[in-house]
Amino acid sequence: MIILTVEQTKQWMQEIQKRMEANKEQLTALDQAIGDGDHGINMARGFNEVVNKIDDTEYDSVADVLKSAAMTLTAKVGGASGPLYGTAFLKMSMALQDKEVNQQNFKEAIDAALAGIKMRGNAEFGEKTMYDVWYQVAEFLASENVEDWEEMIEACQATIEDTREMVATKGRASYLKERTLGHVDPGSMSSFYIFEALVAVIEVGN
Amino acid sequence: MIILTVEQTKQWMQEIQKRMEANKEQLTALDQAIGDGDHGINMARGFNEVVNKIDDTEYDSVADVLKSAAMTLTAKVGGASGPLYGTAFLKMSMALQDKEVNQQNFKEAIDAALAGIKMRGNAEFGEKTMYDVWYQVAEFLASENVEDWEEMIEACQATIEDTREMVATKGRASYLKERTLGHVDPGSMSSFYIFEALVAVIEVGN
Amino acid sequence: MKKVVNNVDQVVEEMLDGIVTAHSDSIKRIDNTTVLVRQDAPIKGKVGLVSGGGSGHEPAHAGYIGQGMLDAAVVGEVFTSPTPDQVYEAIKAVDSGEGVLLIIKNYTGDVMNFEMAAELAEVEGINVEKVIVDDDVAVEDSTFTTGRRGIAGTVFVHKVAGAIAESGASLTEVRAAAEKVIANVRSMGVALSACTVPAAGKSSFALDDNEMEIGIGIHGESGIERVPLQSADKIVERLLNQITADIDYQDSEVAVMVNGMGATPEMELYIVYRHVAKLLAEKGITIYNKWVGEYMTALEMSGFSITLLKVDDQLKDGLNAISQAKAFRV
Amino acid sequence: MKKVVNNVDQVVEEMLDGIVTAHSDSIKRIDNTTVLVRQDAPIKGKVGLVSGGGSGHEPAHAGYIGQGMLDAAVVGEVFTSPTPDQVYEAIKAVDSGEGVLLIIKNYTGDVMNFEMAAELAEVEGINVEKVIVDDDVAVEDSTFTTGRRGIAGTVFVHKVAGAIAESGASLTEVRAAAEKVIANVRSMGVALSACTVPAAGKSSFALDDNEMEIGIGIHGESGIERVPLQSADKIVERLLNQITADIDYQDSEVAVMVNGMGATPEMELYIVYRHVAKLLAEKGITIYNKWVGEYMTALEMSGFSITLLKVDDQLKDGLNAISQAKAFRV
Ligand SMILES: Nc1ncnc2c1ncn2[C@@H]1O[C@H](COP(=O)(O)OP(=O)(O)O)[C@@H](O)[C@H]1O
Ligand SMILES: Nc1ncnc2c1ncn2[C@@H]1O[C@H](COP(=O)(O)OP(=O)(O)O)[C@@H](O)[C@H]1O
Ligand SMILES: [Mg+2]
Ligand SMILES: [Mg+2]
Ligand SMILES: [Mg+2]
Ligand SMILES: [Mg+2]
Repeated sequence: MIILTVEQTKQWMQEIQKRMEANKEQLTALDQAIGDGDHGINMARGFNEVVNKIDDTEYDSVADVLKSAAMTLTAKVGGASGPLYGTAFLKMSMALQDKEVNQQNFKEAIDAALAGIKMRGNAEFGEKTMYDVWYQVAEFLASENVEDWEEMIEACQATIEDTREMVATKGRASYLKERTLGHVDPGSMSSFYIFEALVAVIEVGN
Repeated sequence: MIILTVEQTKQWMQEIQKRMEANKEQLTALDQAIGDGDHGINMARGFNEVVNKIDDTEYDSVADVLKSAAMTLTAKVGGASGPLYGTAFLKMSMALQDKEVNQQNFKEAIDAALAGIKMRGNAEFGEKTMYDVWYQVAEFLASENVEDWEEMIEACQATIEDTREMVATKGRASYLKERTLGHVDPGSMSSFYIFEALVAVIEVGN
Repeated sequence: MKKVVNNVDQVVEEMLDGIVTAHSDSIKRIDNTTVLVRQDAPIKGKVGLVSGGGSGHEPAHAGYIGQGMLDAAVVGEVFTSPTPDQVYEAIKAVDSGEGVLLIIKNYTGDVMNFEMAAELAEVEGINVEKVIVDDDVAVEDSTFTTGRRGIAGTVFVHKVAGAIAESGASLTEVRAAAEKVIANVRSMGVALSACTVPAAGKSSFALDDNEMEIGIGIHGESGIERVPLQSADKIVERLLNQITADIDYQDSEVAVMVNGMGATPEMELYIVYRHVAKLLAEKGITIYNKWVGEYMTALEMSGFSITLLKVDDQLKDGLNAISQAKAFRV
Repeated sequence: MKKVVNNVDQVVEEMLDGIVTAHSDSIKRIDNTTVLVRQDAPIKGKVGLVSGGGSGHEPAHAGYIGQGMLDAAVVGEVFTSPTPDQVYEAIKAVDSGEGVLLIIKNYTGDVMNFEMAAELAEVEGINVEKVIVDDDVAVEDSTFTTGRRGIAGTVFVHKVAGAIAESGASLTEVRAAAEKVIANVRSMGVALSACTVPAAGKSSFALDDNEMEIGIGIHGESGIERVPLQSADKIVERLLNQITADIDYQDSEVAVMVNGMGATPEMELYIVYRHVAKLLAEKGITIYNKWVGEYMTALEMSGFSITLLKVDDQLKDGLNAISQAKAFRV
């Protein structure tokens, strides 16, 4: 079964954009606590550009939409999150090349994105980065509950809370060491919005 | 009758110093309102130096003490008030050269100081400067009430209050024009302390 | 008040110590004074140039000492004119027999203290002339009042007079060049926040988040008017209109200075310069040369000033001449 | 937040516009990019030098463009590394065929974006090398973490690599010189107050009147430790001890930089320098040369950093070589 069409992929981007814009201040505040206070600004700018780009463009495949998003994020976000999200969406696009998006293919695309984030950022699970949330999503897609996407959202939410208890060892937050305790990782939070947006548009269960 | 001895002149300087030190913050606050916020600092620094200087020195005459004070103020205060007070005390010293300090000679000394301030600063009565207070003192010494020095203090106090209602037209405060209304002139206030200190040590009435 | 200091009463002393330690190759301090002079002063055959004022305006004035600019800077307490004896020491140290020009900013205190020093020097037979810079158009020019303040435009006076002096001109010629700059330079500033004199411990005034002071001087004082905060472009328009209303810049060439007051990021100074350039072009005024940075500050005040100097060939040459002053390398 | 701006989303664009308007004689902007390059780039026979990062660090990095220093500065959003395509444009614009060196400060974002650009350039057959500056001793150096940050010491890398490149050296030689600076330069900073990213509208952290952040970076972040405010001398001691504990400076000569973070008056920087000089003398370390001023800022943050570069003959020559960069004239 196709779970994501070209149209839904475009909607996914729009749903992400809405969430980034709505939560811009929250993400920036999280980044002010343990980073440099630009994450919300970066995400809103990036996904606004993505939506501008894809709104005006005709696409033949989901892979093409994702590639367009990847290029735009890479070129418009900057910072740490720009290359990381750019790479994640690019790897998804590459994995879905010439394929329809069914459950299995989507799982492989997320695995590819996860590997891409790791390749670029060199982070492991539990280092208090966005990697944690993508890892959680990949885990979920490999599990048996894969029909109940609400459960994935809950797992992501739990992961975000887990980052609160972690000491950052990658990215800008790592300079603060123990002082990062008690703060949610901003990149994990923005990744959460990406998957929350996904669940809002994806065809599941049936 | 001698109204001011060498010893009393030294005490006068000490009494001034005490008042400037005690009211340093008040004078600075007044200068912050309509100037650049250094008047209390300037006055305290200047009279501390005067006291240091005269404590260590033997003087033959009141004129010599005043000259010492004048030189020290000129060399240690700076700003507008340094040259003005330096000139005032220097002119007093010159007027008292080879004279004992009786009522008449003291009056002439104050007249000379007043003329000196005017010569340096070019101010008229009513321009919201220290000139106003010195003018008031000269007026008092020319009057009939000259036995009752408390009255002089009251007249000075009234003048200080009058400066509150004036628009400054000389010195740094003049840049603020109407915004100087409602604020006492800092230099008038410090001049008041100079004369309050004088009354505390001078031999009057009898 | 948060400052990187040891003792609020020693800030000037320790700053001078730091400057002299850092720049002993080019600057020396006259013993027991607050006077900094060129290492090679007095320079034979050259008119000596002395400027100065209270401290807190750094890089003014010590930053302008060097070949092609000042011979000496007299440093007072924070925002307090230096005393006559100090200025006198500076005059003596830089006089090579050709005479000395005092560059004074028009503040009652500066004028009185420098004039008293000039009197002392004349008694000693030193030929002293003075010029009084009053470039601030925020303040009304009137013979009944103190007149205009001297602010950032003073730096152009240092530069041009310094160049002319370096060329071997006479005291009269140097003075005339300085007067020409003064006649053709106008400035105006704005503050977004005040600053704190170390020994005072608290700032002179407080501005709300949506307020600014228009027409400020360089001593942390309030300006002539407190108005709602506006966009960079609107502020620039306001300042520039008042400046260009004052003398006729039409069809002329100008040197521009956008001067930060201490805490304004360079980013914002360039946003200001951008609009200055645009408005001048609209007014038919040509920018001959420009300086964007911190040249005449008020401690950590946030805000800026704009200065326009109308230039002719002599002033252009003066601006272009070599300067080794560390805050104004040309 | 009080800033001299028009639109918080346009600050970088308008700043670039201002810089290019002001310095069109020496700097040009590549159309539709945020890349500033030397007016005469690419320079035949010379290795190209590209640096950059987020904006908000002015005069870094555009102020270091010029003969003897950088060929290009790539400008990101405030405190946000520029994107790969922008860095790639810079590489293309400055490559004369001799190859290009990227000078990168060690931040995850900077490293990733510059590396992606290098990959793009390599595909096009441009010879690209990179060095990563990590001078900040406040941060632990470990292969398991992100490692040390690059802060003000980067300016010395620009200077020396720039001088070597100007001399006609090969990419390998220029890179080796840059690596030598990196191996010998250490820095550490302190903040007395935070700064505000324009688009964020409020500052990243708040410090009480009696607090400071030790070990800050240059992006307005908190430091490694919040401690009670101390005297200038004590702060200097703390920073200098941590720096000199890191590599052996004993009996060596150093270049010193006392760098203001944006809002600290020059007066205070000289008070700092004074004590730096005293402590170094006590430690038997000789000051070869020094820079006191604003070189690598964090908008209007108040505070400073100290940098020590241990110099040998090659590095001395590199520091002494002519530079026309407007923020680092030698
Ligand atoms: N090495 C890394 N691997 C994975 N994610 C990372 C890494 N470094 C940083 N991140 C993520 O990036 C987020 C910060 O993004 P952003 O604020 O946009 O960039 P910057 O740190 O350059 O300002 C962090 O919250 C974290 O989730
Ligand atoms: N032209 C003048 N004539 C007389 N008094 C003056 C004149 N200008 C200033 N003053 C006095 O000096 C005082 C300010 O002194 P101070 O703050 O020490 O100097 P500055 O204004 O240089 O900072 C004013 O309050 C005023 O009384
Ligand atoms: Mg960030
Ligand atoms: Mg005052
Ligand atoms: Mg003063
Ligand atoms: Mg960032």
